Amino acid sequence: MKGQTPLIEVKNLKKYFGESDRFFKRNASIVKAVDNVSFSINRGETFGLVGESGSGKSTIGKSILRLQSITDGEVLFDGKNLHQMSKKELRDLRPKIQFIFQDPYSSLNPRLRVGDAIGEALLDHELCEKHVVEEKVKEVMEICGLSKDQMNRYPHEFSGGQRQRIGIARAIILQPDFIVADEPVSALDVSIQAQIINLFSKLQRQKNITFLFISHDLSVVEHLCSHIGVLYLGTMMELGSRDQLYSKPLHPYTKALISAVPIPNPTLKRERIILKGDIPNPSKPPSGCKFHTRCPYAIDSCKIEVPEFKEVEKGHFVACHLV
Amino acid sequence: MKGYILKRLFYMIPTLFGASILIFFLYSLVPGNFIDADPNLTAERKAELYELHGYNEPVFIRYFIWLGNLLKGDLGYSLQFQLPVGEVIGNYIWSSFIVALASLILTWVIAILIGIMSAVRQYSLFDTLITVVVFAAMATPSFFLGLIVIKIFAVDLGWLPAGGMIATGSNLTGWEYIKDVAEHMVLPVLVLTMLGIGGLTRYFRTNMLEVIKQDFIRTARAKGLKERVVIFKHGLRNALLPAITLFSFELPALFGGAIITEQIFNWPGIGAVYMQAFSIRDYPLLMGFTIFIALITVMSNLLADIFYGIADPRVRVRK
Amino acid sequence: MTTTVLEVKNLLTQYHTGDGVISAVNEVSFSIPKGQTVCLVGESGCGKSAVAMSIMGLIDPGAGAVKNGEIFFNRVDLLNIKKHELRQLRGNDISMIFQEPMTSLNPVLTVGSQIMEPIMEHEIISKKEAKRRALELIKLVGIGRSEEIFDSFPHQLSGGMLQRIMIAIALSCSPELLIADEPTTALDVTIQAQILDLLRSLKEQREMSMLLITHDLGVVAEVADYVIVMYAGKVIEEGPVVELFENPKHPYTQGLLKAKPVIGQRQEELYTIPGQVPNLATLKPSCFFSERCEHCMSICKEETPSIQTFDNEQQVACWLYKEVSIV
Amino acid sequence: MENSAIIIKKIKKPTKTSLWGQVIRRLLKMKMPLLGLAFLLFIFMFSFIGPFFSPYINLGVNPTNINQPPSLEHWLGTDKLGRDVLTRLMLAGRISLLVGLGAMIMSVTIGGLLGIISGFYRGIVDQIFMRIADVLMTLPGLPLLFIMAAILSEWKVPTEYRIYIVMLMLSIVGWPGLARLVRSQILSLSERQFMQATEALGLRDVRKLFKHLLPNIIPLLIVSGTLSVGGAILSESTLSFFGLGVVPPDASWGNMITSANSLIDFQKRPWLWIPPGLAIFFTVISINLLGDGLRDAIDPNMKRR
Repeated sequence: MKGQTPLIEVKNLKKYFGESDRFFKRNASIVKAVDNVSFSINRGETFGLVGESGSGKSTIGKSILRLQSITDGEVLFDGKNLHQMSKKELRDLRPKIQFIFQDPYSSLNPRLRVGDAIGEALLDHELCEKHVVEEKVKEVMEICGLSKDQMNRYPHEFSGGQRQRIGIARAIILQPDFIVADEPVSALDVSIQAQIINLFSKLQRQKNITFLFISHDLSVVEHLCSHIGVLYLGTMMELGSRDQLYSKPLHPYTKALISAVPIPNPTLKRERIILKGDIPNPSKPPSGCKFHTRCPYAIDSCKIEVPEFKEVEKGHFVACHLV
Repeated sequence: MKGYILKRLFYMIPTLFGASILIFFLYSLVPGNFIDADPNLTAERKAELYELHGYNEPVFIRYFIWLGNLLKGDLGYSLQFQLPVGEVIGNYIWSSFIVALASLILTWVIAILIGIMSAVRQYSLFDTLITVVVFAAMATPSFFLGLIVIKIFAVDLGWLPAGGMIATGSNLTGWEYIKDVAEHMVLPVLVLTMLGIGGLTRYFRTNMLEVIKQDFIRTARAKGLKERVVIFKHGLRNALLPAITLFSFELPALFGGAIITEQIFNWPGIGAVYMQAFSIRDYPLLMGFTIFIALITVMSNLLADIFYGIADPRVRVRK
Repeated sequence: MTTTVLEVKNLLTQYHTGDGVISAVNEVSFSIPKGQTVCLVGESGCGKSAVAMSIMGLIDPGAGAVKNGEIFFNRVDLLNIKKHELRQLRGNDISMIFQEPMTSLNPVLTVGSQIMEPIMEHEIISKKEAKRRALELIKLVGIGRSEEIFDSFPHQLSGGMLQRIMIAIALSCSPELLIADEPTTALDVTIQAQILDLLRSLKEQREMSMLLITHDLGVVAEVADYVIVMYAGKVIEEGPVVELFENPKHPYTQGLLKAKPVIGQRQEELYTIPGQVPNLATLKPSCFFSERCEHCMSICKEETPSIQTFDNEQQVACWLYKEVSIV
Repeated sequence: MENSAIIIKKIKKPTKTSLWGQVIRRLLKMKMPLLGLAFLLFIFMFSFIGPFFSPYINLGVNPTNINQPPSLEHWLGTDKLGRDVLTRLMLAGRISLLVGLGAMIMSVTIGGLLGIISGFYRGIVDQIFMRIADVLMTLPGLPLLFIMAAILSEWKVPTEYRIYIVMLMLSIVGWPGLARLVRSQILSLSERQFMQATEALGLRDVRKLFKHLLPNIIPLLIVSGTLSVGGAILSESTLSFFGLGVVPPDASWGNMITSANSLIDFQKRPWLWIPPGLAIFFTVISINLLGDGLRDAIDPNMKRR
């Protein structure tokens, strides 16, 4: 399965936000939300994008599906460049690439019955006749753990967890090849979160869908994702398979991230790395390696030179001078 | 902040330009004018005046002449007063100004007080009462309120003069004059205040309710501060912040004069002059006056943003 | 037995909502020993924040009120003292920090002035002296450039820094009890580690008791000495942190511990607690967790189990343990 | 049966909850808006059906009993042409209410349409409409109305078309405010995640507009529309009072009050001008109460204007 071309290839993706005023050429402060990120996802894999606020993970997610324009770089879906194709071509491709949103209370139209919300894309893309849609909606609701009797209800009659299931049903009813899930469980309580995580695992197994799973919760990512990329201030710090990253993390930031996650075991004694200082202001990122201002092992060259994103072992990349 | 103001200034130009076009062509649509309306002018005299005021030029040319003068600060020449419009406005504006200023201060003081109080004591009897008063004030036709007030206070009770600025025929000076004008001012100011109080009170009440729900009010209480301090130091400051922009929107009304109230109380302000000019088709005055108000409106919008920028630290102090 | 700083007895706090009156805090009792950190843990809607707000007397009168019970703070019942007496305790002897640091400070006042406020309110002190104390507090909570921070506005600081300022404000009058309502939930994980570390060191230095409210069992394990688990307004289990994590008794606590993915201990399939939290307005006398409980028995559906104490101070409210121990 | 939970709660037969059903239920629970609604129903019946019950339906001029004070035959007395004031008040109500509703419908359609188009398509379309709206909002409202009224009276528009022109004038001054409101609502809706979802689903613009944006704009249109009727009635009455709106022989509440301009009527015959004034007052206050109630019933967290 490895030799095949990857389903998703992201090459030197850049996304800059900035108030570059055309009339009053002031020194517009440019924010490099995504700064030259590259990775690829093979068919059937679940790729995890981990990072704290301001790391650019959501921006990458939206840019890949062209829900946002990009400043530079390429996004290839099954070899086709998403940002070059015409609006018509993109629209026809939409059912193949879907998105699951974070906030259960804002991702559903409050004035549209749940059944219609799930089934409307099928109608709009004329993927099947009108009378068949209802059947498909019921079927996909069952898969997502919703009772089909609730088709005619409105979103405000559902709990957070149920709304997230509706969002998932809306995405998978189109039989997509690729789904970007942007922090799909972070707004939920632990018991509901576990239900949705299991639902994701079931979809991975039964539907063979390729996922890009975006989250700030390292334990959820470890559970669901086969490959993980660690982002900091728009730059990829480390990338590798689950075992490579969790059992032998190389980048100081990855190590700090993993050690910062509180473990529900009071007797566990482990050496904790507690980073100093705050996440820098994205419009004025530090020079050289962006992490050097908080890195406990930072040396002079970290301040000057941007570390190269090199493959230290098969499939395990890291951007750090000390490794 | 500076860039933002420059941008706003940049957008002001087309708006003002658009307003001048609209005003000029609207007035030009109205057939007949001051000269025709004057019966005792002979035919050639009228032709002469036409020539003098350039009435027989095509509309576009007349517009550019008018615009040219406008840019030179000349608002046109009032036929009725035989004075430049600017001067006419200058003479009458101050009597409108004092009434508008008095009612502005009164309206704002009362609106802030009862608006804040009814928000702090939400769901109380006081709050429901204020809501009813607010709805009533917003539903009263201004001219009708004027008539009712005159009927009760001037006619039936006879406490106050029914209209005008000074007792007819009196030429008092100094302190006497001021007392007389003040006496004449009471009813118009009362009417203007009653009209203005509704919307503003409701605005402050809604604002205050919004602010009271904020987290930092709860933090202030958690610090053990007196309720008075929590509401007035923390709450009020944030509730009044957006009101600054609202205050600058009052400027046009301050200078524009309350056309209706001045008419009802035949108060010799710029509003009454406007109505008079209207009935005798003194277009230069009408046009000059309307563009004058448009200019003030646009300026006040800009002032609103500048004041807001200064008042709100989140805008004044960059991250 | 160490003295207890706070003793809560049968606290009942009710809110009136769209579909009727709900008992957000339903006959809750617990106590906080001096110098200890007690963690109140539970999912959203279980009433843990309502407990904190009831203690501080900050329940919004328009939405609900404390209906019953007693809250003894150093042998004084907070529910029966006059309003201004309670107000003098707030921010002075009992202080509180909240979940959203970004919105918990007044945006139009400087950070420094907001730190000085409680000091000036509760102590007779000059402005100059209060400012010196404020600058000291800023250093105490681990922020450099204290002079610059003193004069800056909240929107100029990051979430982590703002939470440190909130802690500085809470500690300004050296309270005996600090209540922290989900203090790190809105923060990034590396910043959360800093804040938890700060709270732990401050607690040791100042012999201060703390009531920490959270939904994250990881945070509980890291900070707590004693744990209280709440569900649908009731305390269903409590005990010392080590015993509770090693040998959780109530099915809900067990479920929570198994449902949370833990780094380094990956399972193929997560255990899930089926269903969702019941609607508090339509609760009948029963064990509120019965609908979602694997070991549900008939009695669970009829009667609400009372708290039962075991020898090692662990307590649980569950019919499974009724006939076993006769304590 | 693997572990993903099926909802335990057994649902009775799948009832078709309707959003509007809930709105009405909430509205019926509110005292003040109901009071407003009740008065509005009364004033509509009074104006549109009342005249058929009055013996003076044909409003015949009756020189014999002019300026009679209120009496048993003429509950509100007669005016200087001997016409029954009560009947005239009813007929005037028709015109005032019609103008108010007409102006509202026009400004809601124009304002709503332009607001949606410029909010959804943005670009130059948005710039043009919003510049026009800016210009109209810069000009002082009343003078603008007066100018348009003056043009109207100069063109000798036949009186029966006059009220429709007044409606048009009021909507020309009214639509910019509404267009701005609708545009900002569309802009904020487009930021919401469910609109980004329509983008991700690749739905066509038509479906985005009519299935997603419009249903979420309707509440704003209803509330602003209701409140603008009150504003329109007030403006019409002001115009008519100055003889620039509805002119005799047509009667509107506004031009009935002009009788107060003569000193004797003003002092001695209040029954001529006070009732129409009160009619305007109570109608507009009811409209505002209903509009406010509608806002809370439809969308409790809608921003208060």
